[in-house]
Amino acid sequence: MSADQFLQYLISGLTQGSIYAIIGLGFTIIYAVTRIINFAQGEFVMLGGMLSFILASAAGMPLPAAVVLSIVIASAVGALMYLLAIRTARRASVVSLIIITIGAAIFIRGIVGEAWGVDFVRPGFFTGRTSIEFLGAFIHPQAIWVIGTTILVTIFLHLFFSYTMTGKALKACAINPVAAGLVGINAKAMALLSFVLAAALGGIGGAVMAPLTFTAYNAGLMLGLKGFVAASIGGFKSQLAAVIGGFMLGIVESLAVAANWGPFSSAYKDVIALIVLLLILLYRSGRLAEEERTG
Amino acid sequence: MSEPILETRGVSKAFGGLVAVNKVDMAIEPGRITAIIGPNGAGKTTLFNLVTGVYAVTEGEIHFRGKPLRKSPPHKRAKMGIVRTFQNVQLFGNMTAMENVMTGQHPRSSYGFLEAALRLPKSWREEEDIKLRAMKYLNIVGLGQYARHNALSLPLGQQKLLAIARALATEPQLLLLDEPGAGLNTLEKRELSDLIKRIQEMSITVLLVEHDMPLVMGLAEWVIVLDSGSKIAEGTAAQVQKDQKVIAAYLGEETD
Amino acid sequence: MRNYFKWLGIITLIAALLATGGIACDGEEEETPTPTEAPTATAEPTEAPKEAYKVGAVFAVTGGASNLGDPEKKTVEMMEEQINALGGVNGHPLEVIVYDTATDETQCVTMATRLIEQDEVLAIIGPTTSGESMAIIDTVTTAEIPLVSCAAALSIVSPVEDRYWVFKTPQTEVEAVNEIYAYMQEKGITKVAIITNTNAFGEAGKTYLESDAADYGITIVANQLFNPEDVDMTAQLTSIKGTDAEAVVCWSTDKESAVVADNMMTLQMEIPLFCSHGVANPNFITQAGVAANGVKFPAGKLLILDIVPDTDPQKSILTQYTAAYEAIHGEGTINTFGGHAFDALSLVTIALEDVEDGMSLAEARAAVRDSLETAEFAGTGGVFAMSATDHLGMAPGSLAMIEVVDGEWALAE
Amino acid sequence: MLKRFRPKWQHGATAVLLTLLVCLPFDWFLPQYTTLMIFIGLSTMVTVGLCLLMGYTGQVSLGQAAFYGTGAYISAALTKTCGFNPWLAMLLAAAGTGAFAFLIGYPIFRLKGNYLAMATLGLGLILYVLFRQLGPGGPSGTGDIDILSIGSFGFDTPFRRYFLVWGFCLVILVISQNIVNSRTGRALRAIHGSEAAAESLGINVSQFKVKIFVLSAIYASLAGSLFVHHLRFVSPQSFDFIASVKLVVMAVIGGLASVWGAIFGAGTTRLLSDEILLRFGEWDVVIYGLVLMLVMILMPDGLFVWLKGVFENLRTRLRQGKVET
Repeated sequence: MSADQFLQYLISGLTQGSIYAIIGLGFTIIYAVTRIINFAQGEFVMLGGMLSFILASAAGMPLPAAVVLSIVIASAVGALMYLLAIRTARRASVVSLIIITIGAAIFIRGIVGEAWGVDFVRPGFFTGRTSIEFLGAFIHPQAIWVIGTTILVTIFLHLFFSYTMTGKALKACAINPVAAGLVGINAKAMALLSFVLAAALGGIGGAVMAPLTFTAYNAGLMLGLKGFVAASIGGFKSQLAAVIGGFMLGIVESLAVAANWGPFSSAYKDVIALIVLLLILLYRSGRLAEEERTG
Repeated sequence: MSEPILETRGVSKAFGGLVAVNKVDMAIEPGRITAIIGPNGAGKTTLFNLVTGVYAVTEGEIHFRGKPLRKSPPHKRAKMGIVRTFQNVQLFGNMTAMENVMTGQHPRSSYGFLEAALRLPKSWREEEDIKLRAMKYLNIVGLGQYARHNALSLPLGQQKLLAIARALATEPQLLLLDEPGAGLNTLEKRELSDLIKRIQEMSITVLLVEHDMPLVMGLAEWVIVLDSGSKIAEGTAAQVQKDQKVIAAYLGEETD
Repeated sequence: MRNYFKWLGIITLIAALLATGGIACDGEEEETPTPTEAPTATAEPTEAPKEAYKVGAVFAVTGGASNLGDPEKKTVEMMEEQINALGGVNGHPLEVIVYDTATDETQCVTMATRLIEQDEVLAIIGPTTSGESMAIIDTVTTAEIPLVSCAAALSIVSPVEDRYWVFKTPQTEVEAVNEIYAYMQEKGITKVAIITNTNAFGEAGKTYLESDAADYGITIVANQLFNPEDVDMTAQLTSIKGTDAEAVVCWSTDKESAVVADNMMTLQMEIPLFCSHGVANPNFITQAGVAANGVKFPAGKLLILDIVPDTDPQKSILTQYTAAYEAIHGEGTINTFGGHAFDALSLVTIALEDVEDGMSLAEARAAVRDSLETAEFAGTGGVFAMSATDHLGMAPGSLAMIEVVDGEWALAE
Repeated sequence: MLKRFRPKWQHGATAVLLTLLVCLPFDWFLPQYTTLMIFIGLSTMVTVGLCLLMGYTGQVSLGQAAFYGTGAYISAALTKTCGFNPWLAMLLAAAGTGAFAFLIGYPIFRLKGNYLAMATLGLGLILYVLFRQLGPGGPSGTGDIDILSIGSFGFDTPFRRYFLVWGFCLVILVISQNIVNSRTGRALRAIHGSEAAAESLGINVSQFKVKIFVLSAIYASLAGSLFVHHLRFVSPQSFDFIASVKLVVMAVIGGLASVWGAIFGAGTTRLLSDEILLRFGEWDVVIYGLVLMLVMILMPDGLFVWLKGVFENLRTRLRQGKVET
C-alpha cells in the first residue's frame, strides 16, 4: 500500500468517522442527562438532510437559509418528541423508553416517506464539487465541511458545557440528577434542552452530510445504528469520547476495507467494528465492577 | 472460652487511598449477641461487607468456624451459614411476603431447572417443606397473617422484621444485622430486641451494627467499638461506656 | 396535569383502536362472502368467479426496495382503473388487491398466503425483490396458483421444472451482465473491477459477473463489497484505483450506485463506470448530477423512448404506458420498475381471458397458468413469448446499453 | 405449585381460549387465519424466553432475533446441505444455540442495564452479518428446505403445521410457567428485585442469569427451526435489528412479568402489523409507530397488565354494586 493510498484510506475513514461522531454526540447528550438511549437520533439526521433538500429545491429557498431552517425544524421535532412522548411517559422502564424512541423513529420516518416520497435525494453542495488534492490523496469539498463541522461542534459543546451556566447545569444533571435538583436545577427543563440540543446536532449533521452521502426517508435507521455504536465505543460518557468513538469506527471500517482479506474485508467491516465495541464494553465492565467495589 | 465462630485477623480494606477498615482483629463468641458500634464512617458496614464477601479484603484473614474464608463469594458464604440484612431493607418488591421468605430457603433446598420445568416429584416435595418452613419463620417474626401481602406494601417496621425472617429462612449460624433499629419507633424497637433475643435462643450467633445506644446496651453481651476504621475498644456494654477512647470518639463526633 | 395528559392519551388511544376496529370491521364486511363462500365455491363450481376477477399483488411499497415497489403499486392501480373503464375482462371487472411486503420475506409470505387463502385471488403479481420472490415460490407452488414475479433473479424461473407455477417479466441479471460484458468486449476492455452490494440484488449480480467474465475474455482484477445504506465507498474505490482495472462495474440499486459514481469523481478516477439495470430511474440522474455523466448501464427501452425507432414492436406500448403514467404522476417519473409491473399485470389480464364461467377456483387458477405459459406479448421490458421451457420468454435485444450524457439518457455508441 | 390466588373465571377463560385455539384452523371456523396464527405461535415461543429474561430476571436483550436466526440457519444448513433429519437438525440447532449462549453469557452478563442492551444489540448485528455472509444462499437466502414429518405423516399443510407449532408453543409455555412458580423462578425474581439481597441469600446471581439466557436462546432456536420448516425458506432479513426490536415490543406489550402475556403480546403485535394496519394502506407504518408510543406511554407495564387491571376493577365495582343492592 503506497503512502498516498494509505492517506486516502485515512481520509475516507475520517469522513465516515466524523459522520458517525456527530450522530454519536446526539446519543451521548441525551443519555447523559436522561439515561435514555434515543433510537430516533438517526431520524433527526435524516430530517436535517431531507428538509434542507425540500426547502432548497422544492420551496426554492437559498441553500444557507434552507440549512438553518431545517436545523431549527429538526430541533423543534426533538422538543415535541420530548414533550409529547418522553415526558408523558412516567414510571416507564429503560426498555419501554427505548421502545418509545423507536416508535417515534418509525413515526417520523413514515411521515417523511408519505410527505416527500421514497426517492433518495441530495441537497446542493456548500462549496462546489471539484475535489481537492492533498499529498496525492483526494477529498470531496463537502467532506471537509463534514469533518470541519464535527470538530467545530465538538469544540462548541466543550466550551458550552464547561463555561456557560446552562452547560454546567446540564453537566450537573448528567453527573447527579438528585444533587442537581437540590441545588435548584430544573431537571425537566434540562432534559428538554438535551433533546433539543441532540436534535439540532442531528439536523446539522444531516444537513452537512446529505450532499456527500445522499439521503432518503429511511436513511435514519442505519446512520442511527452507526452513531449508536460510535457512542457506545465512547461509553456514552463524554462528548469527546463519542467523537473519538466515531473516528475509531470510521477508520476501523476503512482499514478493514484496505486489508480486504477474509474476515478483514468490506463485507465484515461492521462485524469488526462491533467486536471492538464488545471488547471495549467488557473491558469497561471490569472497571465498573471495580469502581462499585471501591465506591 | 470456646472457639470463636467468626474471627478476623488484621483485616484491612483500602479504597484507593483511603483506609476504611484498618487491621481489625475481632473474635465473635458463638451464641452470644455482639454489637459493633462507632461514629459515622467508622467502617462498620464495610466490615460487614468484608465478612459477607461483598468486598475482598485488602489485607488479613477472616476465619469462619476455624476455616479461612479466602475469596469465596457472598452466595457461598450464605450456604456456609453467614447471612446478613441490609441497612436499606432490600426486600424483593416483586414478590409477596411469603415468597420473600421462601426465597430465603434457597440454600436449604436443591431442586433445579429441570425438576422445576417438568414438575418432578422432587420439586413439589421440596416446595411443600419450603412453604412450611417459610410460614414458620414468618410466624416467628409475627407476620404470619401478612403472608400474601406484597412485601413493600408493609410498613417499614414490618419490612425490617420480614427481612430478618428472610435471613432466618436460610438457617444461618451467624446472622449479621445492619442497623436493624434504624427508623423504628420505641414500641417496634422493643419488639425487635425481643425478636433478637428469641433468635439467640435458636442458638444463632447475632452480630449487629447499631447506632441506637439504648437498644445496643439492652441487647449486646459484648460490644466492639470502631473509630475511623480501627478497633478502639471492646468489652461488655458497661466496660465500653466507661472507656475514655470511646467517649472521646463520640464527643469528637458531636463537636464536628 | 398528569391526569390531563393521561386521559388525553387514553382517549386518543381508544379512538385510534376504535378507528382501526371500525375499519377492520368494514374490511370484514367486504370479505364476509369469502369465508362463507369458500366451501361452496369448490363444491358447486358455478359459484366461483361470478363477480370480479381478483388478482393479488405483493410489492415492497415500504422498506429497503420501496423506490421500486412504489411505482409498481402506482402502475397496477392505474391499470385497474383503465381496464375496468374498458369493461374489464370477459365482462368481469378486474380487482387488484395490493399488499405491502415492507421488503421483508416473512411479511411477503404472510401476505401471499393471505391473498391465496383469504382473498382467493386467481393469480399473484410481484414481489418486488428477488429475495421475496424466492421466499414465496414454495407457497404458490403448494397452493397451485400462478405467480408473475417483478424481480430480476434468473433463479426465480429456473430450473423451470421446479417453477411450474412461476413466471417473471424483468430482464434477468444474466442478460444485463452479458449486455455489459459484450459491450466491453467490443470496446476492448479486458480488466474490470467489480464493487457490489451485499444484499440479494448485488449478490446475484456478483455471481454472474464472476461466472461469465471468462466467456468475454475479461478478468476481474478487484472484487469489492459494500453494505446497503453505506454512505461512503471511497475506501473500496481506493483499493480499486490501486489496480490496473480498465472499468468499474457497480451492482446495486440507485442510491448506493450514485454514491459510487460520486466517490469515483472525488477520487478523479478516469476509468468508466458501469452500473446495473437497477439504476434505471430518472431520480438517479437528477440526484447524482454531474457524477452521473458517463455512467453506462443496460436498461429496457422505456427510458430512451424517443430514440426507439417506430418500427420497434414495443414502441406503441412504451408510448402508451409512459403517457398514461406521466399523466398521473408527472413528467420524468417513468421508470422500468413500474414497467415490470405493467408487463406482469398485462400478461395476467391476457391469461384471464381463458378463464370460463363455472370453473372452480382451482380450475381457474390452472387455466390462468396454462395460458400464461403460451402468452405472447410485446411489453415495456421486452417482447415476451412464454413457453413450457422458458417462463421469462424474453426475446434477445430487450436491453440496450444506455449512457448518461449531460444529464440525459442516450444510447451508448 | 405456589398458593397463588386464581379466581375461577381464569380457569374458565383458559378453557375457552384453548377450545378456540384448537378449532381455529378448521374450515368451519377461521381457516384464513391459520398462517397468521402460526407466526404468532412462533413469535410467542421467542417472546416467552424474553419474558423470563427481561420480565422476571430484569436483564435486557436487544439481540434475541439472532438466536431465532441461529436456530433457523443451523436447521436449514444441516437439512439442506448435509441432508440431516430435520428433527435431529432441530435438536442440534437448539444444543448449538444453547452452547453459544452459554459461552457468551458469562462475559456479557458482567454488564448491566443500558450497557447490556448495547452489548446484546451488537451481538445481534454481528450474527446478522454472519448469516448474510456465511449462511446458505447468502443474502438472498435459500429455499426448498425439507418439511418436518413423522414417518409418512408430513407437516406439509399450514393446517398440520399449525398444530405442530402450537403444540411446541404450549409445551414451552407450561414449562416456563412451572419454572416461574419454582425455587428457580423465585431466584430469578429475587435477582430482579435486588441483586445484592439475592446474592446474600445464597443465590448464585451470575450463574442464574446465564442459565435463563441459555433457556431463552433455546426457545428462540426451536422457534427458528420450526420457522424454516414452515416457510421452507430462510434469509438473513428475518433476523435483523428490527426483528429483535419487534420481539422486545411483543414481550413488553405482553407485560414482561407474565408468561401468558407473551401470547397476548405476540398476538396483538402481529395482528396489528399483519391485519389491522393493512386497512390503512400506506399510512400503516405511521400508525404503527404512533400506537407503539401511545401503548408504552400509557401502559408502561404493557397492554396485557393494563387490561387485566381494568378488568379486575370492573369486577370489584360490580361486586360492590351487588353488595349495596
